[in-house]
Amino acid sequence: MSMLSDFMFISAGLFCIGIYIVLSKRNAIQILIGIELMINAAILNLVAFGKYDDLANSGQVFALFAIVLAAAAVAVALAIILNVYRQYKTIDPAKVERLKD
Amino acid sequence: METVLTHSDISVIQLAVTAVVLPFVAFLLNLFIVPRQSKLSGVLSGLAIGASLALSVFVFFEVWNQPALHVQQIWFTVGSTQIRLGIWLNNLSVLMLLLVSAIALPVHVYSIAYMKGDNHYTRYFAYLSLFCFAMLALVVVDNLLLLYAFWEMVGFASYLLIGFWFTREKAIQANKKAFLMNRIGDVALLTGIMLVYTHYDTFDIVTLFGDHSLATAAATATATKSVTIAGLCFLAGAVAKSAQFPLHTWLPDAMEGPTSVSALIHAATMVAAGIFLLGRVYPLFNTEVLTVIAIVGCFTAFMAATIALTQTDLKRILAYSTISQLGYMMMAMGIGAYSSALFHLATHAFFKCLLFLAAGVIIHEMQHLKRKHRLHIDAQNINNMGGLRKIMPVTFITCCVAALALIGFPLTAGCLSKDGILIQGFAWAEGKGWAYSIIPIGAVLTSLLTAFYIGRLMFKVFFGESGLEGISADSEPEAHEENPLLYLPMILLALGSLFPLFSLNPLKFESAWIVKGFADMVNKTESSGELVPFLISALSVCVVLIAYGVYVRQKLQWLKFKGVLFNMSYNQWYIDTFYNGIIVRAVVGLSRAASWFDTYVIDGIVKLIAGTGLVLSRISAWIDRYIIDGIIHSITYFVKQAGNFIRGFQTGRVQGYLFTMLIIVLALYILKTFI
Amino acid sequence: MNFYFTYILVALGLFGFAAVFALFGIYAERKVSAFIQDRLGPTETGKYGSLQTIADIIKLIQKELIVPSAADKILFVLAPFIIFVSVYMGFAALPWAPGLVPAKLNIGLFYIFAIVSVEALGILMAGWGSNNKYSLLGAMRSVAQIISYEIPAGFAIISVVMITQTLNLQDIATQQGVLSGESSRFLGFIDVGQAGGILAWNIFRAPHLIVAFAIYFIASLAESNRAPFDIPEAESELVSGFHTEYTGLGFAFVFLAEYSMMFLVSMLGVILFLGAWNTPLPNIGPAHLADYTTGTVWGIIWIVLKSLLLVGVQMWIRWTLPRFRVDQLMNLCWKVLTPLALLCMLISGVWRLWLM
Amino acid sequence: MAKSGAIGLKTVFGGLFLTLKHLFASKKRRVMDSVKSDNYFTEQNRGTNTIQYPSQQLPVPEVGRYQLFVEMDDCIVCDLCAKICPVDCIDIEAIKATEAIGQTSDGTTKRLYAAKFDIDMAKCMYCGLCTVVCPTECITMTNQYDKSVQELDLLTYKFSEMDPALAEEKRRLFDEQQAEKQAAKLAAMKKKENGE
Amino acid sequence: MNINQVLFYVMGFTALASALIVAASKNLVRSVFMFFVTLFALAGLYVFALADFVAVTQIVIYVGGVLVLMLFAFMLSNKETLNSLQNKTGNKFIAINNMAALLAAGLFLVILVNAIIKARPDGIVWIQHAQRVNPPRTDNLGNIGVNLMTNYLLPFEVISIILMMALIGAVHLSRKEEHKL
Repeated sequence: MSMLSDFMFISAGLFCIGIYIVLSKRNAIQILIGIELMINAAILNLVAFGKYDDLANSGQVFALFAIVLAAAAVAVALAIILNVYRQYKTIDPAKVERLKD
Repeated sequence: METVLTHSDISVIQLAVTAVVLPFVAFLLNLFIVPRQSKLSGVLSGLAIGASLALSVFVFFEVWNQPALHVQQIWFTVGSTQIRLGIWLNNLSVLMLLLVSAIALPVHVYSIAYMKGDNHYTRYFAYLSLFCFAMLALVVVDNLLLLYAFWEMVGFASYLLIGFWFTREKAIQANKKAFLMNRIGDVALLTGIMLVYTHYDTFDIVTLFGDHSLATAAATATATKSVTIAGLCFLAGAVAKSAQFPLHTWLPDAMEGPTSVSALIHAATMVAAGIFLLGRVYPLFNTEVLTVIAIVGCFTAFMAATIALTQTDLKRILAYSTISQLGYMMMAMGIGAYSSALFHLATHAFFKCLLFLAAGVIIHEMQHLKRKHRLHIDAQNINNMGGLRKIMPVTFITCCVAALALIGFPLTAGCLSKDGILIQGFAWAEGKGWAYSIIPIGAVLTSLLTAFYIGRLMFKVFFGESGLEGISADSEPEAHEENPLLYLPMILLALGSLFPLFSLNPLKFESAWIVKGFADMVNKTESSGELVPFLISALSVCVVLIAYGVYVRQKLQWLKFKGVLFNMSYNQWYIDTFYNGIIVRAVVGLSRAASWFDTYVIDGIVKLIAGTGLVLSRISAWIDRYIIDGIIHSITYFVKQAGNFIRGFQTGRVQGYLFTMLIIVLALYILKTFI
Repeated sequence: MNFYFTYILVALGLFGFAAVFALFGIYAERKVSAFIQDRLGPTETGKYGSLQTIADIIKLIQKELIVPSAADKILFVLAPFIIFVSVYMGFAALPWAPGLVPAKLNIGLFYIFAIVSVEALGILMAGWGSNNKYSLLGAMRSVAQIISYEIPAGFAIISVVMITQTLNLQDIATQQGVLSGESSRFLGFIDVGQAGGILAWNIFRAPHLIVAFAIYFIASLAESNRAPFDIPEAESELVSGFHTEYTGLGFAFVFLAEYSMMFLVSMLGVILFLGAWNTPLPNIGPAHLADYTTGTVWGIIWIVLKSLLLVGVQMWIRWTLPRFRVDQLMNLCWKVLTPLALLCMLISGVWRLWLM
Repeated sequence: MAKSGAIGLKTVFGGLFLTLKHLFASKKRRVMDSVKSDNYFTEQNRGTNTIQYPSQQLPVPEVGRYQLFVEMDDCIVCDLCAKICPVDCIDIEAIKATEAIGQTSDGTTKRLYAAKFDIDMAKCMYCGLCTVVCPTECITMTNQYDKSVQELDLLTYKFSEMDPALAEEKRRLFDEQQAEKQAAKLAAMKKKENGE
Repeated sequence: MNINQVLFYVMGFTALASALIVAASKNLVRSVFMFFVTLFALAGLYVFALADFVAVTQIVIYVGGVLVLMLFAFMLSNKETLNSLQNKTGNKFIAINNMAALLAAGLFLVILVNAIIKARPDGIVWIQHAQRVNPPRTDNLGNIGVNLMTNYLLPFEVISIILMMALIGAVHLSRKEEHKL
């Protein structure tokens, strides 16, 4: 029995949880976690399909790329969050309204 | 000139090279490794020069009166021209090698004591070693270019050493002056080298001036104009380095350096480099040039001697004496007394070096007195001295030997060399017309003047009463001349100033081995040869006695210390004044004119262009501000209004956007699936 | 299902080893420190005080587990176990002798490197969970330090991997001795594939690996928070860093983790650089010293001996060098070790391409 | 940078070898030598320095100034030591005797009983003033320094051998004698008054 | 149902459950640590997809890097949440103001599941082919390396540049200097 569809169900669940976190949370770091969950769901799919690509390993290779990109994105996002916090003393994206001092 | 060299010859050359390089090693060590003010540096340099001396002695005995040794290798190639460099050891080279190291060693030893406690002890010895290296290298290289390089290096080391106490304004001025004066000569020398190169197509000294050389043939046969000019250029180089008229004024000022430096460089070795140069390129000179050399030498000798008569600064007197003696050598070169010139060079090195070292000790003593009694006097002024023979017997005796040698008193080395020059001078002038005999007569006069000024020096310093009021020197109870490192070199040099080192026969200069070592350019003479020395010696003694009468006995008051002649002598023939007044002022005036031109003419043009540019830019600014900006502002106004209108649609909430997007995706999917 | 039983036995064995090592490690550390400071150390409990640690452990087990009232209880309680487990799991991939490795992993080296980095998370949990500013500061410092020093350590490891061409620790170990069957060259020139011995060790296979080893060793000191990199638990500033609030078993686990970490990094260093379980004795002509001293038992003996030697050096350094300041620590990492390690990596590439 | 690195390496290895030297020097144990010994200080630079106290002890000079001791036979209960004591650690209660009760070893006559002579060594600061003022030199400092006790009270040393009953007896005797004297005095006064 | 499958479902369940706790938890630090569990479980799932290298990379980068970074950022910035940690309110997973989000996410899940069921991924031709021709291998590490340096060289290089840009950007942004927004 193949577990490919099981992988995909898990991935779908994670993705929707990620969407829920992104939509509902009022905290930039939690939103970031939601995004990361979504990215991970995608990576899971990549890896699951990549199992059957033995020659080019495209699934795994792009999973690696995605992980690296996610890490880079997190670094930049956290830097932005820190900066925003320094300016506005809050990390609730809804409260960051003023564009200029 | 490729000669087959035996194995021992190669080792001799290697030893010679080692002798040259050793001081350089000492220089590098002192410069980079030895800590400041380390006692080690003096010992290091002394050991290096000592080793050089030992090697030089060996090399000397291997080469002297043997066929010259010569090795070469290719230095670089330009086009098809190969420049070779190498070592040429002939009689002249090894004599200079020996002389330089032999003089340098006592000076090093003396310096170890003399410079003790100086803040820049290591630097001093580094410079000294650098000088020794350059000087030794200068005498052995076989290539004019390299010779020029070391010539410059010698000058540079001299510059460093004159300005050694660089905190003294006068020392800075003096070393600048020396450097600039030397530069004039160096430029001339370089020109000479270039002329020689264009004429003979080689820099190789051996090819040019060795046996069967190009220049020998050229000078005798076809004396072209360029060769004459090249000879004059070489002469000018030698004149600058050996402080001959008219480029002599740097040497008295150079006395601002440490006295040991004066002894080594400005009395014995570096100034002799000019004479050496003449000796090296001797075959180049034709009769005209030789005559010029003789005239310059004779005049310098006479002029310097007259100046020395009235100076009061101890070191300055000696400096002028040096100039005078160098003039002697120059003159000897000019009259063809090649061997005698070199002989005098050697003997003079010993006794003049000794005189300077003695002066150093005396000045030391005077400074000691000055400090002890808190006086504000010039420690170098001979008027302040007197009676020092009792407290400084060793200095006195050695000084006497040196002074007698300088006068040319029989039984001293100076007697031999000086008489040689005089005798050959008379021989040379014989049968050439009365005008030529001015030169030997001038030489004799100079010799008498020499006797007078050195007598004055000796009497003022060592005899009579102290020039300082209320202080009798002999009441000083403490021990003087305490440091053997100070007077040991002096004793050695004093022994070197006596005749046995040079000749076993104290009366006949031809028997001196240096004279025998060089083939003379003048025919041997016998006429009046025996008479002249005795005559001059006798006259000299008379002159010394007069000096004794004047300065010790205080008789003969009719000798005026005023008047035109005195002033002329005292102010050094107004040569410095002349230089400052005419040449310096002319240069300053020229630069003022150039400055005026720059300020008013060139700047004016520039400002005019700038003003035009300014006006143009004002116009374009107006266009920019009102026409172009106007267009842009009107565009932005419209954009702004449009933006204000659209702004209402954008909340800036990412979550809102995402939510909207999700709703749309859902709606689309539902529409697509179910409808 | 028998092999599951084997798994559990192996796991228990490793835990037992870690515990016993910590026991004697602590004793040895106390003795070493005492001797270095001209003292005697523990003398009373047991002969030469050898039972002192056991007494301490019994005392720790008896102690009450105090959880501060303001602490985040779950994190606080979990943290020591996560710290220990992350280190402990690292032991799974380490080879002990030819053919003797708990888990044959293709990417064993990478696995250890990854799993050990989980320790940082445990430390953060402990620091945050304690709700104590010293703990939090210590945890932040510690994690910053561990993450920073993972970079030079990683590069140093990669420069070895580039030479050995495998991430499998057992393969890396085999390559450095007589069992490799292929030629291995001392400093890239002399073939010592048959002779084996000390010259076939990675550290001598390429000269720059000596530098890499030094970098790895320094970074491993920092990763296990040992002096001179012990600013996370600087007693004079932070009481004792992230484990300030721990008592009893929690504290015991933190300590266990620290000593296990010491052994882990030392053993990893030995495997990567110092010939793993290979004997230092070479085959010299007819005397097949290397062949005589290779085998399962010999392997265990060698690797434990070498690792203990490195642990000894760690202790020696701890009791010699003073603690770094934070800026010096980061300077050393980013301005010295990282460029050097990068250089090593570069040389490794060149070495691999041109010299091997 | 390179220079500081070189210095760093040099000092690191210097330190490491220093500690290594000490590590391997640890076999040598410190010799239990008195302070008076010439190599007392050099001994401390060699090997381990720990003194395992109960089983090893440093020799203490005989004139050590540690524990206070009172030779009660020589004490005349003059109370000078208690008065001079800066920390009041000596507590003396004297009872006057009805007659001279004996002599000290230097011949002073004793006229007081010490009902209580307690020294609280927990308070004592070892200044030694009591030994200076004692007229009979009965209170001295000894070189006993190990005074570990289980309870604080045990640090109070009681030197008086007089049991409370005997003290009470002596007090009573003295009171009686005083009363007798008083009575005699009263009688004498009365007699005088009467006589006048 | 062999032990591998059991483990797989345990992992999958752990991942989903921990992700739900991450979503539900009010305590941010705990939710971050719970996220760590999710990531670990995901790494386990990767192993089941025969991608152990990706699994280990996941641990190194996410656990060792990203999570720690998040915690750092959180501890450096979030004073409000720090305060809310002290006075914990009830765990309101289903709150009125989150209903819309919950609804949207739920609907999306339904759609996704629907789509997956419809797509029948196990029946895709190339996957069945691959299963028949060359069954999946476990030791594909070397293959990945070779592929990275040949087939995917361009994306590999590009990603390294992007990574560097991101790092420089992050460093620039988080510098202490004052700079105008």
